[in-house]
Amino acid sequence: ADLEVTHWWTAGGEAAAAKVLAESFNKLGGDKWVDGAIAGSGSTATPIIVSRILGGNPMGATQLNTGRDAEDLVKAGLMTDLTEIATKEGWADFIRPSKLFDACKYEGKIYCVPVNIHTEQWMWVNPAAFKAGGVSVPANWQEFVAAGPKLKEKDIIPLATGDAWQVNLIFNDMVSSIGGKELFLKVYRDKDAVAAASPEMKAVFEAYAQARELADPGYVGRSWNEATSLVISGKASAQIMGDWAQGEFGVAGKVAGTDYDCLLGLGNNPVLNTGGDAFYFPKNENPEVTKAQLKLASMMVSKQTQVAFNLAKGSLPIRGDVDLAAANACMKKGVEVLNKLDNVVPSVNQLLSPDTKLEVEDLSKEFFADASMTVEDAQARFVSIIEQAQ
Amino acid sequence: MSHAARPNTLFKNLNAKVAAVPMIATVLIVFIGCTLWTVVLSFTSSRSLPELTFVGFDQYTRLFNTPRWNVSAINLGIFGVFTLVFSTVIGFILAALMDQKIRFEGAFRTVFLYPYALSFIVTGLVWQWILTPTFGIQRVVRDLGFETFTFSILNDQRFAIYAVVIAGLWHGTGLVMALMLAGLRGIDEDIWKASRVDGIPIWKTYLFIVIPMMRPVFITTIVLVSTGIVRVYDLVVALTGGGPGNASEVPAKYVYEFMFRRANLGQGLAASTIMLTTVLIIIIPWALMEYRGGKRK
Amino acid sequence: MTAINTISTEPHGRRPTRTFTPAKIMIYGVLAVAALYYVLPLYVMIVTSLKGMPEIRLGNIFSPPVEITFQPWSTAWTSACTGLYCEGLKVGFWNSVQILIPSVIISILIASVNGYALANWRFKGSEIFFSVLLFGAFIPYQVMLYPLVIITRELRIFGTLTGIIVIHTIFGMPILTLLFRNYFASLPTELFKAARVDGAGFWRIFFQIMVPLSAPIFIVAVIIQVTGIWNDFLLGVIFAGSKNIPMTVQLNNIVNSTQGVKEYNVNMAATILTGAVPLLVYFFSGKYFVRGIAAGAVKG
Amino acid sequence: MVFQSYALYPQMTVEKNLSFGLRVAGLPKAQIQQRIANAADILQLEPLLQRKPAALSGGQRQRVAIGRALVRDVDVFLFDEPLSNLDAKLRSELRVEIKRLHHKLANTMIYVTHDQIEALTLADRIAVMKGGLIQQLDEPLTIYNKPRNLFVASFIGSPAMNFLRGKITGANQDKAFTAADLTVSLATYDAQEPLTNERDVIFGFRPEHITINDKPGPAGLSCEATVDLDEPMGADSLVWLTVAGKPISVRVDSSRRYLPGEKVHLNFNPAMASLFDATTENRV
Amino acid sequence: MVFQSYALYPQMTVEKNLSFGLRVAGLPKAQIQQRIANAADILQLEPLLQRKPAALSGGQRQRVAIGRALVRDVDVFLFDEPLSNLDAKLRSELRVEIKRLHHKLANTMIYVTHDQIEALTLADRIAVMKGGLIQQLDEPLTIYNKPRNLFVASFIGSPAMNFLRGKITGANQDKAFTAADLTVSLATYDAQEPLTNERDVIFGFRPEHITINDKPGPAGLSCEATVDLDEPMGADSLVWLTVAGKPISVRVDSSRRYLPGEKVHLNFNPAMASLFDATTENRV
Ligand SMILES: Nc1ncnc2c1ncn2[C@@H]1O[C@H](COP(=O)(O)OP(=O)(O)OP(=O)(O)O)[C@@H](O)[C@H]1O
Ligand SMILES: Nc1ncnc2c1ncn2[C@@H]1O[C@H](COP(=O)(O)OP(=O)(O)OP(=O)(O)O)[C@@H](O)[C@H]1O
Ligand SMILES: [Mg+2]
Ligand SMILES: [Mg+2]
Repeated sequence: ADLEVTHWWTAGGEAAAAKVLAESFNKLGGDKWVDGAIAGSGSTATPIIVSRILGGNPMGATQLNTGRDAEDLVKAGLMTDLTEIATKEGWADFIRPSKLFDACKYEGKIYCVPVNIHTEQWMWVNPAAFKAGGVSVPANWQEFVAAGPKLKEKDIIPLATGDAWQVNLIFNDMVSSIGGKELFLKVYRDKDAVAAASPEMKAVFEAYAQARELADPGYVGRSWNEATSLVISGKASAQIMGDWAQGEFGVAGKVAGTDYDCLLGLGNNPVLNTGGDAFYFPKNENPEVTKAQLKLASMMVSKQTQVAFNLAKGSLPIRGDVDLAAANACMKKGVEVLNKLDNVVPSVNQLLSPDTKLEVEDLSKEFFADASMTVEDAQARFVSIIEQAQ
Repeated sequence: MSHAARPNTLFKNLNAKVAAVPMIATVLIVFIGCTLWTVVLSFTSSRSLPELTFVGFDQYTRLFNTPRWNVSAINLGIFGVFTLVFSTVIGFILAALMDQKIRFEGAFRTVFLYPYALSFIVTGLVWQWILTPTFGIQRVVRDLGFETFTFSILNDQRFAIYAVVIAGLWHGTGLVMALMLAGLRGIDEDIWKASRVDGIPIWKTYLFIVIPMMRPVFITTIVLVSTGIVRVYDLVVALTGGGPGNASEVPAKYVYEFMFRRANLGQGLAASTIMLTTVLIIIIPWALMEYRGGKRK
Repeated sequence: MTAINTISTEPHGRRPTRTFTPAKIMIYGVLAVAALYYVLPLYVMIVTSLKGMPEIRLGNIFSPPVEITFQPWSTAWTSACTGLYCEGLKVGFWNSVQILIPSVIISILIASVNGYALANWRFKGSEIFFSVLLFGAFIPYQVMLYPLVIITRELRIFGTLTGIIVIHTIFGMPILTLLFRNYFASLPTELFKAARVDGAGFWRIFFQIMVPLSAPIFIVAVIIQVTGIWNDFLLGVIFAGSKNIPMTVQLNNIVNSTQGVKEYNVNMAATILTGAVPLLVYFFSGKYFVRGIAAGAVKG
Repeated sequence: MVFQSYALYPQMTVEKNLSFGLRVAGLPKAQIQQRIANAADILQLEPLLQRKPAALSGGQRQRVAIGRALVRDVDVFLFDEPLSNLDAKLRSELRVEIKRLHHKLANTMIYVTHDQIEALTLADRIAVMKGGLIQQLDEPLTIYNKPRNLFVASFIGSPAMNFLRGKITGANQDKAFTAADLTVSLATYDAQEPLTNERDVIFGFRPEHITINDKPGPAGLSCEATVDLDEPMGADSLVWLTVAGKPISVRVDSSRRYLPGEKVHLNFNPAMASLFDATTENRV
Repeated sequence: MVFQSYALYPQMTVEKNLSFGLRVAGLPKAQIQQRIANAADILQLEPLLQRKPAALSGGQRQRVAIGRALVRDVDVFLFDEPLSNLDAKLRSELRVEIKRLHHKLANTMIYVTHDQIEALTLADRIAVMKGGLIQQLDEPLTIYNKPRNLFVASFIGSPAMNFLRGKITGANQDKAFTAADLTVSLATYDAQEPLTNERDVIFGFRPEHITINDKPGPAGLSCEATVDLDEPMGADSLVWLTVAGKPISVRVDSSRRYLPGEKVHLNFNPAMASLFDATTENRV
């Protein structure tokens, strides 16, 4: 049967990764991957995907952020139950970290397939740009801030970023990297208002305020891969972005460690979250489609697919048992942290409801855009968001 | 009209009633039904899916305590006032100029009207290109040698909403011009002659005689423009995406986002209800005016 | 009949003269400046779409192309990528046509019958329905979206061609009905009465007497619907279903799926191509639009 | 039924306009043809059959509208102010045509009009209506000469009837109408009820029922008056004078002009006058 | 200048309408007041000053329009069909008022109208225009009685002048007009040029210049005719007859009714008739 798959992977590296999935699926024979890419980002695509599922015209499979995005849909019984195949193939045994897999569970049943691990706490830097600015490549956030003015003098954008979720990503990264793992968990997992009001959190906001100074005004309306290409071309020196940025570096033929480098946890606290992309399979009336869905699900977690896909996407595989010989320097750094598990935290998507998550995003992007907003004001609002979070 | 039906027979005007079934269904199911549904569920804690857990005015309390909503509402006000004032004024001036027996009237009319044919998405994209500082007007002027020239309203959260106004005016003023032109052409030419004979300067004639006479046209225009203002969405999405920060957010976007993306239907519907109420507040005075107007005719 | 179209679209009085007085020069000056503001974006779109990428990076957006290339146009039409497919806009174009034609015809048909019933065959409650319908003209789409998803789901037309046609018909109904009602009401009532005396019924009067007299308002309705439906993004993306993705959605996909660098020229070409249909409609029938607006909107 | 605004279907030719009702009724083609030919013949529409209404003059349009009623072969015609939208010249022409048609068809026609000339010239009987009530239903000349009440009197006739408000005075057979310094004997007036003394009445007389003389006429039927204005209307003139402090108009032959301020004498003809009760406004 | 469509400013009260031009001209308040009071007095507008035009009747509106011209204290008034949009009754009333106003102000008024009754009653001199050319400029009665050409003759007068096409026949002093079996002596006709024999002419005579008798009149001035129709118009009737195969109308007193088909005799009065050359259409 034709299996329509919706996702928002339209940037270069992402599209290449999607192609891997499509081709592998088509190769299995019998069924066909019908690509339903929706350009923009999750914010454009999610409403369309959700409304289609609600509207009773579900696609065969769809990308959704693991976490609570899909929870209500699962609750309403709109998603295919994958428990059977998951048990049969023993997914629980090889998917790591297990928290990632937990996100797919609802009342003990499995409803989604995680396809990769995305880690977000990265600062991508272009050494050549720092050299051109007459400063050494920074080792951590503080050094980077110090280098800012010199870079600006040379007309190099210190920090390339884009609107909305991209600046929010910077903020959340800072909570774990500047504030540390403890703070991150207290605030986001425990919804601890006291922690949110703490001096540590204030430091996070202060760092975030510094980031605001280091970005160029052109960030408005810029997409993340445009920002990445600014770093690639040396027009900007750094970008704080998830590991998917590596896909772009890869497409541009750049080599990690030489052409570009990465600061895990902004060089401060090497904490990684384990978010990622996951696929859901909305319930379908056609049994052929259901069969195809299960086939796709099983294929997605297979070793072969995992390697090829994650290399293209720049993310980490969900299996601990795959060979990562082909992985680059930065990926290896990530795998190291992941293997230790100490410094792994759940992703914000898993901890916060979409509502709270986007409240935080609203605050962080407003703060980023409005230089006159003080750290105190922002923190006060942050506290009230955390207080009301559910 | 004297052929109003006797009300008591169901089968009188049967054909008319049958023909009006689609309209009646639309009205009852879509407009009334959906509105009621919206209002009722705005008092619940519905998340992704509608559920009937009533929480009183909680959603409204939260709504009015959300900075983003307040910014959206203020933005809608700013956008609304500026769009209304400028599109009416500019539209009228253009129409008045076009009415001066000029040559190339058709060409000018086409030029002023064509943006209306383009979608807000296209409008937003084009103006984004033009207003982007790294690329558009600012860069062009700087390249001309004015190194310090700054025109970056798109990236300044104080002015981003005015970028939306500029693009919106570009899109919609042509229609206003067309309406005004039609209105001007409907004015008895003798009025012009009379005011000439009275020795009244042209601008005074416009101000004190023609504009008051065009009241119905102005009302139509204002109503039309207002409907567009309340539902402004695509333009913001394409032009600023609501940014920088939340600086150019608008209510329609708030509603849409809460319904489908934040999985907080209750909150989205509370915002919808407020929007619907606003619309009613706009319409009712107009409807009353029209009613009286109808009697006067 | 003289009662129809009493508002002329011609200016009053004598034809324009060739003499240029200072006042005339000022009028033309102001109009020219205004026109500049209006054409500028179109100009930017066109010149950019004709430039190659290197030239775009070097020059400014207002400079004319040094070397004209039509590559971006053909790319946009046939091979621009969205996701895995690189088929350009043409698929979306045909989808849009497929949505457009039945939607325009059905929505206008229904709205004109509504307008006719409301203007000439008022029945008990018809005015109330009309008032509510008008209120519907003001309701932001976003507000109705969720319930409409549910309604179309229950009708089992969600995500189908039928679904999107129904949705366009519903959203087009208020304003079109208003236009038609006002127009039919402005026709002399005696005409209707005469046809009644001649023994004609509801449909015969409509098709044989009213419709042939209503060319101006039908033209306006077609213009409004063609541009409105063609330009629609939100409804198309949600209700049309993946097989019927309209052109605007594809445009958005192309513009927003950047592969490496943003191909501004392709984006602009795609934008112009997408806007071409409504633009052509306006260029060729703008005059009727103004005239029809006068007949349907201003008078009412 | 024929409408004031013709109500022709603008998109159809004259022929189509005429045949529409018949086609709706499903008459056989041949019969339709024959009826149209007949109507076209009566109304001289043959040369116009293929034209559209827009290409017709007002009078031709109204003829087509009449034709549309004609082909339907009805017993009663209803004309609703059919000539109001025509200019004076056409109006008088078409009026004659309608009268001819009436004579030829000899069927009932109900003709609504605001124009009293039309009413007077066309009607066998006129019903004057006011506020939905018939004021008088009579033959035209009766309505003109013996209006039953003040409304009918003032409505019919152009230039309008003159009215003077006054009292009835005088002995038994010698009743007279008195207003200020004017006294007119009512000896020849054909009263419908006894003329009681001191009764408040309105004395009405049409402009053509007074003559102007240079010398005083018989006592009790004549008075002096001052010329106010002289309106020559071609065949005759309307002279406005002041009598008993009120302006009245008199229709005279236009061969003699009167100057404002000139003193003249008026002769009344009470036999042609009307007398109305001042309170009920009915004829006495 | 006073316009056919009144051209009042609809959103202003009558007072504002009157004063707007003066205020723009910057006249002192007191003077504006005084002029308005004056105009309002002349036109009896006082009770209406605070109303808006929409709340006025047609005649009142036109009075305000006249008032607007009046307050400007001009030497020449230009009226452009001021009464065309009014109904017959109002028209005749306002006509008289304008005439009074003219007498009172005694300044020049140029009055454009399509209505010949207005022209005849109001004018000191009438210019009849056609296609932008003046056809005749004369006093009203001259225009009426001695129209200079066929256009003027047919344009002025209602019911219209009758025309018969024929030839001039007869000996020197005994010229006559002949058409079919009709011969009318032209002995008393005041010709402006020699009447040559066999010349094609059009003989025009007004309906009121013919009398109907039951017996034949003097030879050469009388003929037999058949009654076609009788249109009673109140004071008088218009009788349509057929003479020399052509329909003509005759105005008679309405006291006698004529039946269609009745044979009567007509008496002509050539002194009041007009004769036009059939080709140049000018009066001979
Ligand atoms: N019996 C009635 N009951 C209620 N309304 C009525 C009645 N008769 C007439 N009307 C109303 O009065 C108004 C005028 O009616 P109509 O047009 O019949 O008047 P008319 O005498 O023909 O006027 P005109 O002389 O201008 O033609 C209309 O609006 C009509 O609806
Ligand atoms: N001298 C002229 N040159 C060119 N066009 C003219 C001239 N005079 C008049 N016209 C045109 O002729 C048309 C009719 O003119 P106008 O309104 O003055 O006619 P009118 O005699 O007043 O008609 P009506 O009797 O209907 O009032 C107008 O469109 C006007 O522009
Ligand atoms: Mg009527
Ligand atoms: Mg004129």
